[in-house]
Amino acid sequence: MSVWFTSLAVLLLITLAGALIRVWRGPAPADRMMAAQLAGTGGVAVILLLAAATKNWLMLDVALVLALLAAFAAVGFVKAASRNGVGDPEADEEAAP
Amino acid sequence: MIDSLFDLVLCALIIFVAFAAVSGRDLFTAIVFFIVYGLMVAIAWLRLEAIDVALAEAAIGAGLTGVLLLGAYGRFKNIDAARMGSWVPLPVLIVIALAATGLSAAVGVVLIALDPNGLGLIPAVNANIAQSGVFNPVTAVLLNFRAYDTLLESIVLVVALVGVWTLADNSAWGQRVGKTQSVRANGVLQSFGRTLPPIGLMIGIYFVWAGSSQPGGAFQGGTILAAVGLLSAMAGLFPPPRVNDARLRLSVIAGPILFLAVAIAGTAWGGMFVLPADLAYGLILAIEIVLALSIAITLMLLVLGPPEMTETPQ
Amino acid sequence: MMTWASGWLIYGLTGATLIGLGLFGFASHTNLLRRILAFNVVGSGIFLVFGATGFRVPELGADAVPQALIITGIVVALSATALAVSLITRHASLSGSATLPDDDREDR
Amino acid sequence: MITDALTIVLTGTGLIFFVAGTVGLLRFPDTHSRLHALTKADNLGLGLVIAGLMVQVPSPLDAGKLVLVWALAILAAGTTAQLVARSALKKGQSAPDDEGMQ
Repeated sequence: MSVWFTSLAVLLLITLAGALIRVWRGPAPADRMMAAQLAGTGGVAVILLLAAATKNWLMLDVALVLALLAAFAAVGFVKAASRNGVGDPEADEEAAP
Repeated sequence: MIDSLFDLVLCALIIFVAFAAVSGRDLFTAIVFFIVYGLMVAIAWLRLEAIDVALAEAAIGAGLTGVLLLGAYGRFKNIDAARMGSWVPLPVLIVIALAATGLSAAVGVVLIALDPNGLGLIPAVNANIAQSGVFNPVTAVLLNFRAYDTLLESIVLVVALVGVWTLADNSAWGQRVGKTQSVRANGVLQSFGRTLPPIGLMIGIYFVWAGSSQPGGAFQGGTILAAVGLLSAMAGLFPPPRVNDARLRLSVIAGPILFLAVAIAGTAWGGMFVLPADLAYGLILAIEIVLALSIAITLMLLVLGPPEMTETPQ
Repeated sequence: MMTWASGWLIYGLTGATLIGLGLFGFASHTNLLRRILAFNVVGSGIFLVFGATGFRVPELGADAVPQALIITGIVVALSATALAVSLITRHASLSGSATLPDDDREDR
Repeated sequence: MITDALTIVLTGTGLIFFVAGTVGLLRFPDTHSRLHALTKADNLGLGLVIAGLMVQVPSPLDAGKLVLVWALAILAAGTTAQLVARSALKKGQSAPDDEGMQ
């Protein structure tokens, strides 16, 4: 089973590399951000598979942290992209009908 | 075999992502790659069986540093393109590339020359772990064997915060830290900011508590608590504190002060930081809890930046 | 020759590469935010080299001393980064430039 | 034996969803359709991997952590997609997409 899990993790890493091509190419900032989000979810899956492959289940804690903070970059992104740098897209929609 | 393949693919990815982060076409792309980079490095730490480090890297690399850099990016929006900087001239670039390659090669040669069976300080830690009061060797090193480092680090955090605050404009002094966040009431962001903190709080406290026997501790837990506080602030759920709030300042220095007090009390047993084995567990736990709180608040304030409120939040 | 296949050396050499990449990035951009970012790459490269040396004998697990020092280092790196970012945004808001005066293209 | 077979099927299918999400991300023509494709695929992929591992973990605490990871990932994906899509929509109306800063 360990070999199966590690092989899956390798394939998943290669898939992530595909997502990173979209981060590189863009073109919109939103594209880059969403591709990074996919890389984040994939990274969580890689960690889960590593935990299963090594039977070191304490690694789940790291996956937990990454899942908890998965949306942080996106929140930072929409803040930076909003008009005043500290708003959110919805507040902007209200302010500029 | 398959393990080596995994290591090679992961390392190739790390190097590619790092390359993209330092030489990406524009600043935003570079920042996004840097966030992905933190994730990849966290996986590398797991492969080196350093779960404690992976936790810290995941919380800081994927959480706080990304928000910090994206926040700075947002403030650069009004700068015209001509003043956003560029590459240095090509001849200089070539010299730098050669120097950097040489440095990498030198470090690589040193690594290869290293005794492949070197044990480092593993025997020393194992021999003394029973006296440390905790079962997680990393926590034992952080809060007992090398407590000096940790104490100084907690002071570095306070000094960095003082540094950030001194950059405030005179007119903003006494105001709330950071900028006024404008968020639509009960919108997506605010709902998310309400849902996540209870879970994050639970996870952060779990890490602080678990740190004595398994990966976790004041830094890992404190960083997660900082991230949770930061999210609540960015979601406009509570107004950021004022810089001259006495309780805020007290909570920033409480951790270092308790730590220092315990260190000095150690002189009664024979020297700075000498923790008697039977009291060590209780002392370490007390330091961990207070320190985690101070670290959480300090890191949150560091990311929010100096006070620059222009209006009072409603 | 077995050492070439061992995990710690792969990660150590990756760390060495990251140090060089980060140094290159640090010196090759005039944009200050990009310099901070590159500096963080140097830092994590050093951490990786250090951490890898603590994992030379996998049967014994990872050395706790490098791990503890690296955790300290990661947190210090974040606080230094936060201070630098504050300095840069302040500089940018006062001067309208994301670079140091000597590097400003308009000044040349 | 049966649990191992179940794990292999579930985690393997999970990988296929990750691959599908990445292909969508690379092949779809515009920002919003890419967003649409990927938020579904990667969460299903992660969900299947987690389902496959649920039968492998030794303790209920670890199983709880797995469930929590999935719940957090779904929450994060939903929030991210909403916020980024709105932000991109706004950008699309007011300015060209590719406004790189350097």
